[in-house]
Amino acid sequence: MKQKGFTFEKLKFASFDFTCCEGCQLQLANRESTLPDFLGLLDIRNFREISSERHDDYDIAFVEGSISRSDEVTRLQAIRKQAKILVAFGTCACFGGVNSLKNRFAEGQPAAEVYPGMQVESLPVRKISDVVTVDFSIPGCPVAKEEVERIVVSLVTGSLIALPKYPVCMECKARLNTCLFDLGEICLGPITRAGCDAVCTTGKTACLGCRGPAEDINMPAFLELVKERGLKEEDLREKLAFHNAFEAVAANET
Amino acid sequence: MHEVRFVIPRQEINREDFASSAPDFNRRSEVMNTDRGFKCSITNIVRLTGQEKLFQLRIIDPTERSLFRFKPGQFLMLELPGYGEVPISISSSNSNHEFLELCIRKAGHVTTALFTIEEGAQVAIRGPFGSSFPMDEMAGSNVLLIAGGLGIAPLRAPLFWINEHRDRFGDVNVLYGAKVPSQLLFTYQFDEWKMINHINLHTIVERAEEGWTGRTGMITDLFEDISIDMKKTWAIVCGPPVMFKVVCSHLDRLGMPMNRMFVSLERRMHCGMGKCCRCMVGSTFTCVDGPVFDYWSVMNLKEAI
Amino acid sequence: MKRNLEIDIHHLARVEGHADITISVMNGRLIEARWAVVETPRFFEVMVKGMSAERVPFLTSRICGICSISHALASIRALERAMQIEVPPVAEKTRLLAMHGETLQSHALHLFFLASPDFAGTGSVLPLMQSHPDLVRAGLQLKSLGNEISEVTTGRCTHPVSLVLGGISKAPERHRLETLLSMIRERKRALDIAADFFSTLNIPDFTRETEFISLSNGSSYPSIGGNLVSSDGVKRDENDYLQMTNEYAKEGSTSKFTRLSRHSSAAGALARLNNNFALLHPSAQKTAERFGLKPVCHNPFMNNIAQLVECVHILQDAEELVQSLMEVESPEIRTPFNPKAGSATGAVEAPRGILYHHMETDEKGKVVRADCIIPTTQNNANIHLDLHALAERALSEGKTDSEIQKLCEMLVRSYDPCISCSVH
Amino acid sequence: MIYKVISKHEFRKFIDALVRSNTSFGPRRVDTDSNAEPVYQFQPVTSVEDVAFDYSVTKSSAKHFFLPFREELSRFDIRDGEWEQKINYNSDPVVVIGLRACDISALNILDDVLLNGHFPSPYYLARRKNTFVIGFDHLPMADCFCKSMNHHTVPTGFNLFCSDIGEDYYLAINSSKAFNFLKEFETREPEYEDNCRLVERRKEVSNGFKTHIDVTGLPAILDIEFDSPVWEKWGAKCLNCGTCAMVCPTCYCYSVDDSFDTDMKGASRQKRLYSCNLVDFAVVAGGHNFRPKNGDRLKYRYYHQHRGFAENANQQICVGCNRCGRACLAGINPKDVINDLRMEKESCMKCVSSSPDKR
Ligand SMILES: Cc1cc2nc3c(=O)[nH]c(=O)nc-3n(C[C@H](O)[C@H](O)[C@H](O)COP(=O)(O)OP(=O)(O)OC[C@H]3O[C@@H](n4cnc5c(N)ncnc54)[C@H](O)[C@@H]3O)c2cc1C
Ligand code: SF4
Ligand code: SF4
Ligand code: SF4
Repeated sequence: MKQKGFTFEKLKFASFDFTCCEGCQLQLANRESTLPDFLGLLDIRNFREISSERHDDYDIAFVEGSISRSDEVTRLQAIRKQAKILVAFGTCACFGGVNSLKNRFAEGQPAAEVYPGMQVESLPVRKISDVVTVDFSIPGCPVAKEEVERIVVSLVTGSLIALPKYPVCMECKARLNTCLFDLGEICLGPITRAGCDAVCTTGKTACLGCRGPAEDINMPAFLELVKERGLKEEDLREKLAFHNAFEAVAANET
Repeated sequence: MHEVRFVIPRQEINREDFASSAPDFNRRSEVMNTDRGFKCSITNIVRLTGQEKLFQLRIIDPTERSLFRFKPGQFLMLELPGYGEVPISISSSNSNHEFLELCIRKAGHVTTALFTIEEGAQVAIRGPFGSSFPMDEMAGSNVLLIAGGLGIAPLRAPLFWINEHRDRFGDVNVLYGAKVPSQLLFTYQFDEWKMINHINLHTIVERAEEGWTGRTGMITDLFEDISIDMKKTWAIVCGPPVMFKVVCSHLDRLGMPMNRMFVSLERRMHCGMGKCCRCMVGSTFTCVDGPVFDYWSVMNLKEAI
Repeated sequence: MKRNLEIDIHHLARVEGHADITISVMNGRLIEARWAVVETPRFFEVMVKGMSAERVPFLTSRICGICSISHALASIRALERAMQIEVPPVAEKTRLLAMHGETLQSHALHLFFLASPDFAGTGSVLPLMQSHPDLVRAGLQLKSLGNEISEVTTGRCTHPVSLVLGGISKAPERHRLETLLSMIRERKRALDIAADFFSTLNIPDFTRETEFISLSNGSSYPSIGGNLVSSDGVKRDENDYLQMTNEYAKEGSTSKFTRLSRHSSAAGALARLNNNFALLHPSAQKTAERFGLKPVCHNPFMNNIAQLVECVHILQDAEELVQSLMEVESPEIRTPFNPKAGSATGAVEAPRGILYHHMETDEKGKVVRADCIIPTTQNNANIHLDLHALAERALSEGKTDSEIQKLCEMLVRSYDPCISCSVH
Repeated sequence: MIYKVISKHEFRKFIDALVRSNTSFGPRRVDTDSNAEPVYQFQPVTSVEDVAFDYSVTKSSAKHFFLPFREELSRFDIRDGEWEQKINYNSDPVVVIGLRACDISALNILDDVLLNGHFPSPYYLARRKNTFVIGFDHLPMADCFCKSMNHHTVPTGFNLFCSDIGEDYYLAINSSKAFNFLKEFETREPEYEDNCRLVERRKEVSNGFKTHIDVTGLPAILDIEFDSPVWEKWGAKCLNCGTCAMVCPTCYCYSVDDSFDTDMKGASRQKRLYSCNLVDFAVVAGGHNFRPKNGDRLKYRYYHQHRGFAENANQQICVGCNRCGRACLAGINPKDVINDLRMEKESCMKCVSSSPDKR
């Protein structure tokens, strides 16, 4: 991909998954209309989901899922050693995701309940950056393929990548949705980072904050407005905890 | 029940639509072209420091090249297709109709990409935009040019102008400060300015490095070195906001009238045409009303400094 | 010459999730042939505890990135039955269409991207893009149609946003239904291309008799809810899922096992087809006949073809569903409900087979107990036994080591196992 | 301007013919909110049945027909590093039905800003020229304050404006296209009685306003109150979500980003409507934020709306539709903010700072 004055190289790409549903990796194969072009940007060195060929000379690793077993820690550390750029891919990787809901229970209790009498290892769920350094995060449950495409293109072209800093409401308004607060629901749109094109609120369900907090959010004002409207605090707590993405913010508030 | 007689015909827009407000866009009366860039080829790239490079551009189309004129102090929007557009001051002489020079610091998205391109790459420019330094009004007086860091970039155009019309000016003092000596730009031109153009150049750095024999301190320290008649002198000050605020109030104390001090403001910009509103300072557009303002106006702009 | 052979496949490629295959032969005797699920468990059944019912489908859909719609709908069905919520007909239809979208997407992904490289002798689909561009295009077209159906009906193709308790939160938009209709009609061509390609392939001729379990409602090809039936003649009510599965766990595998009348049983496209052949659309039956696929077929490799046949059926049925959804005027889409205590099972036919969610709520509508039994769990024991039989036969036929390895991989892939699902 | 009277029945036939023959948008009921009030938006309409003639106000303005939320400014076709810039200024005709007087005033203001400045915007012009605007008068909602901004009536800027005079509409026809289309339908010259009914209707509208804001001298007050504590007070509530600017009929600030196509054979420069309330509105390379605080950014929006910028002769550009106030989740609205500011101005700073609502 040599151009006058520019040199672009395919990304030596690898994709790995840990504790997750693999939905984010699946997105890599979605948006079929541009899929061949998208794959054309990648030199796939290791991607178990779609290829049985495996090489360990990748530069960039997309890591999906959260960490909940000791063998995963070892695998992740090996990936970090090899990869020049390690991307936390998806909400599980960025924040722990829904898997973190398990952490509400005493360590060992879930395993004892589901596999009575068996030895099943399961550590408290951690996000990738709790274990190794992350160079870039692509949040979303699942990730938005359009955004992923843009980010991959910018990795190839060497332009710096950035996620939107503003909240989901911007995109929600652009889609002319009726605000869910007007319908009497709590929506995390005002505090959640945009970039998903407000897909949930457009489907008329509340944003659950899978993309994590937007930049510099006004949490006190948000909590205040939920209270003022007489909406259920319990509902709010359940939503904030859903993807574990507001953990850091909540810790600051209290 | 689709009926042809009720179909609204499509209307194209044309030049006449804008006849009532013939825009002054680099003498191109065709407003339709304000979004179209002049295609340029990068003819030379000089690395100045670790952070700055000087790009030499040549407008490819000869007609466009001959049409392009600018005034010292104006800027243009530099487009790198696929990456984005950034406002950059023109850093070369406005009598040079062959090439343009842009001194660019690697700062973010687009500028980082600019640092990876090689000679021969094609970019585009829109503009020139914005206000300029009142070179004609300054003629006949002394001039004080004060630059901090990258502020020397927009100062180069007026300096070229002064050098090319040297007999019209009295004393010309250039005060130039940087953090460390290795960040001083255009050092290779210093001798030329001093010897040939009889410019009094004073440099200062905040922190000395090995081999530096010059002064260290703040830029305002340099005022101790010079004696100027504040009543007969015009000043142009470019640099980070903190710097020009300090310098201008210093000049004010020394008795220079505020409307003879000029500064170039920097704000985020996306269009260059007073439409995106990103560069607003109070209720003034940096891109059309500025970037060059006299200090009196800046004092009156809310949130300027 | 007595043969020795060790096949050890760590993290089998082109399947969803992590599994290993081990084949070991000593002195010409098969010592071990097994597959092991090594996926990390996530404990969804525990996570949902204490969660309000309306939020549950959003959580359970995250069990799996491929069959998220099935999981959402299984939970929704369980909870709606537990709290006796009636669902408006438009919502029922939309959900059914959503299931079709998911199955089409999943089948297309499996057939064209995961399985077909085996038949073409490549490591992935990427070389096929050059060698079989038409086939890959057809696959992409079918997969994108599946995704589009899911998007129109549920707002997004992975992790649905508008499937909610009581119905759907947003009706499919009319203009999108219109495009969908023309897409469906136009993409039937892609199915012909696929059928032509698959008819040239050598499907391994291997049979091992087993019991096939699926849903059945007697009037239409199964999708959401119905009776539980088996090819051995068992028939039970949806709520009696425990008797149908007899789930048990074994050390060393985070995926559990099920059994009914025999040591193992099978679920999935082939099971559905075996139990409901007469309810397939005639054109789908024709496709099946073209491949000599008749009930009851005991060749696990034919699951690939059964998926293809289902795609034909789905396109026909989806076309009718879209048309009928377009005729609806200002529809009632969601029934409001009051939380109450109750318990029930929701069974749906996920792309890989029958999926059970059992939910118990308290009077505030919070989940107090949940149980999920996943298709791959139900196939788990069957895959083991098949692997053993297949390896044994391949050995006796004198196949080379790499041939055996490939056959075993292909067998596991034919089940289209969904491992992150099975270890939920 | 030509005036006609048309029966409501005949008018529906006219609208039906128009919307069936053109891409059209009109107010439609999209939801019922939790107070059982209907929610309206401008949505595609394909027959007169789709149009909610009795609508109150749309949640979002009609701005996006002229300034889309996202719009491609140019395309670059790239081959071997050579590129060609392509710009498409043209746009397809659309009919937009149901704009209010204040909505049309907003368009007139945008005309002023985007067409009469130094650099007229061809993108906007193309859309403006190709949009057939049909306006309707209406009785104000309790929180409308367009009368205070003097935008409750509008003299120009539409193709057709309809005033509801009972059985009939009193039409103000402002374009030859509208005039020609209407020839096909039964209309009549306004009679004395129609004029009376129109005057009555206007009175009714004008007297219907319950919200009044004193905006006299507001530009000067805004200048003086640049450092007022009012900004901090309201800024503390602001969520930085940009909702106000998105629904506003006159907010037009934007952002531009370039991106390569996935096939790397092209690139696109796109504009996206932005909001001055967003955190990075005034962030420059290196991370410096010229407006780091919520209050700074909120103030800036009021500055733009109520002080005005040089390009439109420092006129206020708010038309008083109160869409921002209605949409703001934090309950920030022009009336309260401006009244607060006036208080601040018209009473002693010290006492106000310690007054009860200062917390
Ligand atoms: C009138 C004027 C003259 C300038 N002259 C020069 C010069 O001669 N040399 C030089 O190196 N720099 C100059 N700058 C600053 C230069 O424009 C920024 O460094 C540049 O825009 C950074 O862009 P980026 O894409 O690399 O950074 P990012 O931080 O990635 O910025 C993204 C976008 O934000 C906008 N933006 C960000 N920072 C600025 C900024 N400081 N000013 C305006 N827009 C910004 C641009 O549209 C940019 O594309 C000038 C700025 C102005 C306003
Ligand atoms: S629905 Fe949610 S995202 Fe949309 S405007 Fe309301 S709060 Fe914001
Ligand atoms: S709307 Fe919220 S929950 Fe939905 S994808 Fe966007 S950020 Fe995630
Ligand atoms: S009231 Fe608000 S939304 Fe309406 S014009 Fe004024 S600022 Fe814009």
